[in-house]
Amino acid sequence: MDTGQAAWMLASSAMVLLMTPALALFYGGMTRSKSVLNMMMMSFGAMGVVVPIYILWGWSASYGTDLFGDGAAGLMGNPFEMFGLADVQGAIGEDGSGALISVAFQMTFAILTVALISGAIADRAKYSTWLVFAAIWVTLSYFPLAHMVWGGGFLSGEDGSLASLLYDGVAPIDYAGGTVVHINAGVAGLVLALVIGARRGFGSEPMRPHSLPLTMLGAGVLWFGWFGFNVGSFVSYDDLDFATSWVDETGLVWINTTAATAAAILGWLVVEKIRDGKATSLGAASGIVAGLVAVTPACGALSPLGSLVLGLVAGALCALAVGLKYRFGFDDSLDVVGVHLVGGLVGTVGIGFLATSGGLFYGDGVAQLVVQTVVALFAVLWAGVVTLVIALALKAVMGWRVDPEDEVAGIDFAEHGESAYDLASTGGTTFKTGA
Amino acid sequence: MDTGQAAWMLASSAMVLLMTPALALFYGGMTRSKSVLNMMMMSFGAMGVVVPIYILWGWSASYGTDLFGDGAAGLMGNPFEMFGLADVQGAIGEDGSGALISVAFQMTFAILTVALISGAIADRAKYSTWLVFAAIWVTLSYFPLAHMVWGGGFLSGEDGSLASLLYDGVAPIDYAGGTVVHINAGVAGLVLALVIGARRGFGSEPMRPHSLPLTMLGAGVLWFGWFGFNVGSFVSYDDLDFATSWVDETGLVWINTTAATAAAILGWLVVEKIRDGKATSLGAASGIVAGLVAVTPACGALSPLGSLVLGLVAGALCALAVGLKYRFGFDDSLDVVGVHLVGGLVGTVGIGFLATSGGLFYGDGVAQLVVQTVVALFAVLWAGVVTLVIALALKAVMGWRVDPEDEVAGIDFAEHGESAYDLASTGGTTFKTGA
Amino acid sequence: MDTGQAAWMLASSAMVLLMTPALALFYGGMTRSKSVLNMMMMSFGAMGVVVPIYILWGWSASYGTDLFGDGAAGLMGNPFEMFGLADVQGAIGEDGSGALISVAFQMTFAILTVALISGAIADRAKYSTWLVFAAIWVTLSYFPLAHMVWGGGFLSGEDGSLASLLYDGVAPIDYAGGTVVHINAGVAGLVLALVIGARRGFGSEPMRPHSLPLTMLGAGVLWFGWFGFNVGSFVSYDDLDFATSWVDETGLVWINTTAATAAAILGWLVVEKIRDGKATSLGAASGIVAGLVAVTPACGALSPLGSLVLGLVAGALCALAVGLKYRFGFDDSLDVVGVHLVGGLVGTVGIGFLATSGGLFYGDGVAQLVVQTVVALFAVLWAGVVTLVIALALKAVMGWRVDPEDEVAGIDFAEHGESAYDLASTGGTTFKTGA
Amino acid sequence: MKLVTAVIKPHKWEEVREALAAAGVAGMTVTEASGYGQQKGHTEVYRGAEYDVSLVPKIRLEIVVDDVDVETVVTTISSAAQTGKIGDGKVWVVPVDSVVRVRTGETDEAAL
Amino acid sequence: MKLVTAVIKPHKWEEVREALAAAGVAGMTVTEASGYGQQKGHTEVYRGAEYDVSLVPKIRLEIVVDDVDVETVVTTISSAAQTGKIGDGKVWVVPVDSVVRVRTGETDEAAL
Amino acid sequence: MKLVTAVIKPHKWEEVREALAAAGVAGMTVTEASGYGQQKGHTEVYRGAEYDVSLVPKIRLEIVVDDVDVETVVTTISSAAQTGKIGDGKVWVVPVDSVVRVRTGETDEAAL
Ligand SMILES: Nc1ncnc2c1ncn2[C@@H]1O[C@H](COP(=O)(O)OP(=O)(O)O)[C@@H](O)[C@H]1O
Ligand SMILES: Nc1ncnc2c1ncn2[C@@H]1O[C@H](COP(=O)(O)OP(=O)(O)O)[C@@H](O)[C@H]1O
Ligand SMILES: Nc1ncnc2c1ncn2[C@@H]1O[C@H](COP(=O)(O)OP(=O)(O)O)[C@@H](O)[C@H]1O
Repeated sequence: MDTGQAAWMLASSAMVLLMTPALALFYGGMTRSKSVLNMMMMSFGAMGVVVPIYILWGWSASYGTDLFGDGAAGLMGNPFEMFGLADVQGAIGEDGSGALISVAFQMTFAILTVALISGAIADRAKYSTWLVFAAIWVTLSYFPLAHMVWGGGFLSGEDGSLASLLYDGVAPIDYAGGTVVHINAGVAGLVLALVIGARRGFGSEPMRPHSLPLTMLGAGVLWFGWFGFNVGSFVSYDDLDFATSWVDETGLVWINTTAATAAAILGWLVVEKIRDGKATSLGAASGIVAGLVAVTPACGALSPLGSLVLGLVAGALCALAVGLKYRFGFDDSLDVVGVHLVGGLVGTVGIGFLATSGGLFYGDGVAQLVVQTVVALFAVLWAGVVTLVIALALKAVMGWRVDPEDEVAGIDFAEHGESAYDLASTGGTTFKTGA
Repeated sequence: MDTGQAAWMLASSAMVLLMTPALALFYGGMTRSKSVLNMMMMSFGAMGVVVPIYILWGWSASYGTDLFGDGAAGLMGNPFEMFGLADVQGAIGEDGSGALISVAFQMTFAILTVALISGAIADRAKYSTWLVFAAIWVTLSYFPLAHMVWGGGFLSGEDGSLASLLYDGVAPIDYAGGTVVHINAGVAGLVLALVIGARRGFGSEPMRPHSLPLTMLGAGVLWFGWFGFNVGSFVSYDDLDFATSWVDETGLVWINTTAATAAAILGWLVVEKIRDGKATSLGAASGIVAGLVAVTPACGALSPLGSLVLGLVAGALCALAVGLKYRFGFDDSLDVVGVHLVGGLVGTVGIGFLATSGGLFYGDGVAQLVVQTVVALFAVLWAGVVTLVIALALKAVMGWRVDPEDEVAGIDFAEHGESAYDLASTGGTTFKTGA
Repeated sequence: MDTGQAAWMLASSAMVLLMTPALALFYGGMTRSKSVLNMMMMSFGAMGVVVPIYILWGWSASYGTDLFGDGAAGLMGNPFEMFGLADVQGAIGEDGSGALISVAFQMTFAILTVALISGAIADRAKYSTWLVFAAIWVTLSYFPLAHMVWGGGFLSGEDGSLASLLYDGVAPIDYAGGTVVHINAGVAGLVLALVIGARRGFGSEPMRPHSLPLTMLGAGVLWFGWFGFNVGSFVSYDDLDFATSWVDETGLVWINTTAATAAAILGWLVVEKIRDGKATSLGAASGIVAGLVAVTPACGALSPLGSLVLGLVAGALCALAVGLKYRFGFDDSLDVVGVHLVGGLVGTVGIGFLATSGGLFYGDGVAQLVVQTVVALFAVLWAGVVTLVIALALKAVMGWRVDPEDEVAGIDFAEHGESAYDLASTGGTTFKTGA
Repeated sequence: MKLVTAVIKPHKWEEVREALAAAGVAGMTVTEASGYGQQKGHTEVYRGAEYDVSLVPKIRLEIVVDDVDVETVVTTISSAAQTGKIGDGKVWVVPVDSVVRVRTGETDEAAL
Repeated sequence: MKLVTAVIKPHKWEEVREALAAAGVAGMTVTEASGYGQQKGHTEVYRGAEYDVSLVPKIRLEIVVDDVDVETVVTTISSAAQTGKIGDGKVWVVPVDSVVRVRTGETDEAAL
Repeated sequence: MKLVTAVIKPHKWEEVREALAAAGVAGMTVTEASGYGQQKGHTEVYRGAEYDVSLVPKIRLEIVVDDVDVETVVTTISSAAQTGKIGDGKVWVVPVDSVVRVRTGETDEAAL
């Protein structure tokens, strides 16, 4: 890694770290004003919990030698190999390789993925249970998938991997985390929503966003941070027919990221205009995220025109998908499923159609499409089973729900002892005592 | 482009992209709470519309071969030459040239410029008309000016350009967009305000900002993003007597950007203190933008001390200029004219006085000053005529104004079906149906 | 400085500049809604005042030749040597050295440090007095300390410095400003709070934060900006046993910054959970800042595990320290003492225990610990005496307090003629006249 | 005519509105209010400083009704708003001299 | 004395205030309110889920007046607040036993 | 029974609450309000445009009391809320026909 690449990775890492507070704003604006702090705290708590874990065993479990077997194409890295980042440089390369910068970068992905899930369980989950869940889930669902996809494991293109069993030489493509991040978080959100149950009044009481400017701010900052996420995830593919150097590939990834996102805004707004008669600001903010999600795995494999198409489709499909929860009656409160699972699937599978090298639409047959689909399904399965086990165990041991009365009065007070706003001339509040 | 320069350009592009959401906050805070979403949506909509256009024909129309004539010093590039970014690398340089990064960077400027205009027409414009306007205006006013100034066209220093007709060898200076971005948007704002007409109650009803913290947040983030805007716009001038390398010039541009902005805060606040008796937070936020606007064209040509002077003057003049709309009765609602047109003129013309190489105050005569002034006037003219034609055509075809009752009740509901805030314990809202 | 390092420094400078608006949000959210604008304006005003000063004499006073004596290990640089940044490159190195980028970077530190102080005097200080204070204090307390610590002065490791008098060859470590920034600002805050006196109703009337989402937003952006602050402060130590190149050291500093911050969130929340029964969002936001403060001086000298320990301790101690103001009755309104002074001391002294090279816990004896402690105490002393003199002089000459009635009605209107929010359907406001 | 003022728990507003609509009440004026009474508020903690929040959020309804409807309206509200827990609120009735409908100038019964 | 309570459209507040000032009314208390009546609210859509917003923003004025001024005040308000469209609001009058001006302790007429 | 309505300065709310509690008043309903009267608002300036803010923030209390307590309650409020400066507010009393406690259905004196 030269200093220029290192400079961009340092910036990228900071930008991805910023995405978690941005997500807190994006989600927080969508909740009612009595539960915005809890919503934001689920993200901030994820930062507190995941970072120490990542340093202790997360990097090792993701990028260490395969835990079982002969060290190839497995399910998880050895969490003790580089425990506490012991000798990271020695383990993966010589001095100056930027190994520590890679740790920094990857750490921020783990935090964000956990935080994404919280949108599915707004307003009702015990904070302590959430924190414990975060710690266990990142260990058992995130690190393994990161290992499988990026660490040379079962979902990579290595010998012995799933893809290699299907087609020889067709590696799955997941540039920045369609499977590891979005499908993973989306499935976890769905499972948690089912295990924990709906908010009191779901589908009957109004639960409209308490501050859309907060949500739009969050969406804007997420877009900014996502350049770190995608463009920082440079991976050297051999067959890119468009970009042939770091400078070119990063430029292409940047443009693709923006193209898909802008198109997804349009896609979402068009669906709204047709279905509801009005194009909303929440729709625009949601379209941004949907587009970014879909282009995450695909941003290095598409042309800008392909990215426009992918984004348009993702925006439209996600706009339709957020209605599913009412049809099927699961309270995925802030649409983790509708946006991240659906968007992640659109992107991961869409590569099979749109990849300039390997895509069906480019005349390269169905091999890539099949590989992408199978990998996506495997990720769904993995995340589903692991999350279900953790969620049920925690339900039995700690319980997931706050007291129903507290839920009605507002979880912010019940769990955090605070109210988000005091804009009035009096809050009828009395000072009692200093710390 | 080496990896270090590429790293900075990638970061810069992301920072400039962030400026559009930041502008949405800056503007949104200044509107009344019943129209903040529409205000923000004009920016977010610009992102959705301009990006696909830029990819399809925007880059080509800006930096392609001159559309008419022998390909030199013309008015617009050929929009079909690199349609869809076809073969961008081949067309403008070899692999590794960073051509795609330049596209990324320039694309963000086009978005922002369009979004800037929206401040002039707050609270009253049909959203559909705005989106169509954005698409046409960026094509007919922005791309041509970008081509003229930066694409070797009529306002560059090339043979056959306006400047070359006046003085041989005196190239106009517009480092990061005083003409292309600010004068262009400022004039467009003025024309739209005149064509569309004033808000109901303009000049009689109170229309004070609904959230100044939002505006200050926007101003702060705009400042941050502007480092990408200015410092990312490295252009190699031959005669810079201060900075002699990339590392030095970027450092100088960074310092100048900050110097002018800080001085403009002071300039604006001093005018307020004298005229109104109080220095306001809206004044500080506005001073930031005024300073950034003025230094945009000048940031590579001045010394830090010259930048302090420019900023001070720009802050003070813009603070005085925002009152013009009441005197002349045009409802430039959020002062696009007072800040961007006036600031852009101060910066563009100010170079003629303050440029360390070429400036009148540095004993280099009036040549630069004349060139700068003429170029600025040409930009005013171009933007004025083009915008007027588009605005009148759209008035005839689609109409510009929402229903007067909707304007009073709030455009957020009328155009987007949403309200920005729900801070109350009840909103008297009933859940009707899921999607 | 190569282009890669320059790219990162440019980004870092922009990120640190963003920290001041972020601080304005962080602080602004904690005040009551009637004084949020004044709180934010103290930060924005610091930007307006400090930048011109820094350009004029700040850089020179920090990094110029020692003002007195033979030019070694002194108390302040010569403010006239590079007045107006005259010939900065010539004075400190050849072209391409990035000298101007260093100026840019250092300038942002001076702004932030001044802004930090304002938290101690929320809701009650005359704005004009604050601006004058900012100008004098940065000159007499900040530039000298910057010179002493980073400019080869009395608190550096140079011959004749304090440390060299104690132990030969043991240089004090302050990577990014534990003494210069945080102890300095923390002590100044304490002194100002004492000189100015408590807010009316302190300790009896409720003064709860008016918008915690604003505070959390501020904390998130501060974290982001702090990567510029810490990771941009690369200093070449000879004996780092962990990082051996720019790429490695920056990676390490990045990780350490994040590790300490995450751990401090946990530390703060655990104290709250035990003491108050609930883990709050204000606690999480405060923990972030506490962790960042503590790791500021230490981020280049610790291992990631050491950083986790430091952060945990800092979070917990600061959570306890914010109660001191009620015990001792000084109104350090937003806990500049509890967070910046205490956090700065924890970090500066903690290095003596935790430095992988020199730390007591690593078997390297007490030399580093003694040096760190003595240097910290000297900084406390310097800041205390200088601030006291300035504060008392301004009290006599200009006065510090606004009218008591204005304080009750809200300083925003009294000093700035504005109100922060207008969310109501009517504000009972009448338009009087345009500018 | 009488003015019925009711102070109820916010999450009961929807039910009360429906019950009133069923009872034929077509108009009312609603304000957000805070209640102070037997129902206790809660304690909040900010950086260790404790605050007693003594006021509890309530919704306040005002309905001008014909004398004959007073009984029905009061009963409808009380039953719809009842949870049986402390803090359910109060309903009080005040005499009204006259009412005007601004749009038409109609007065008294015709104005309702 | 009487208490005149008026519920009007928010954008009419300025006109009503001026008309009242012209009619010699020097004081009043204003609250934000929401109205429910013939004037319908609107529908909002968030991610496809529809909400009926049944309440409409209103301004609520309270003016304690001398018996002799009641007629004037009511008429002044109704005409100033009238747009002729549904939802213009109501004005009602309630008897008042006594008034105190807190600052001076003056009562009744002197307190107005 | 009577309904005592008081409009006071916001920063006096705490003192009034304590005085009322001392006087045995256990319940009340509070709304935020804005006052218009002799106390003048202020002028705000946004980008040079001046606005007169004519309304001043107030707190509005409603207390239903037994006839015998009216005097005490009114006096308690007026003295606790008094600063002697213009804008201290008003207290007015209105007759009440009946009160219901929603939780129990108790009426009149028992409902207070
Ligand atoms: N004397 C009163 N006058 C006016 N409102 C009252 C009075 N007492 C109580 N209230 C209102 O009724 C609400 C409920 O009263 P509270 O004493 O808490 O419970 P409950 O009515 O169930 O006994 C209070 O929050 C307040 O808004
Ligand atoms: N019975 C009532 N009691 C109190 N306020 C009422 C009543 N009916 C209507 N209002 C108020 O008057 C407003 C206007 O009433 P509405 O029926 O919408 O139109 P209009 O008065 O023009 O017929 C309502 O929004 C509500 O605030
Ligand atoms: N006629 C009135 N009816 C209702 N409320 C009034 C009336 N006059 C004044 N008020 C209320 O009393 C408050 C104080 O009145 P103001 O005239 O400013 O001072 P003071 O009562 O000290 O003479 C006003 O802000 C308003 O809320």
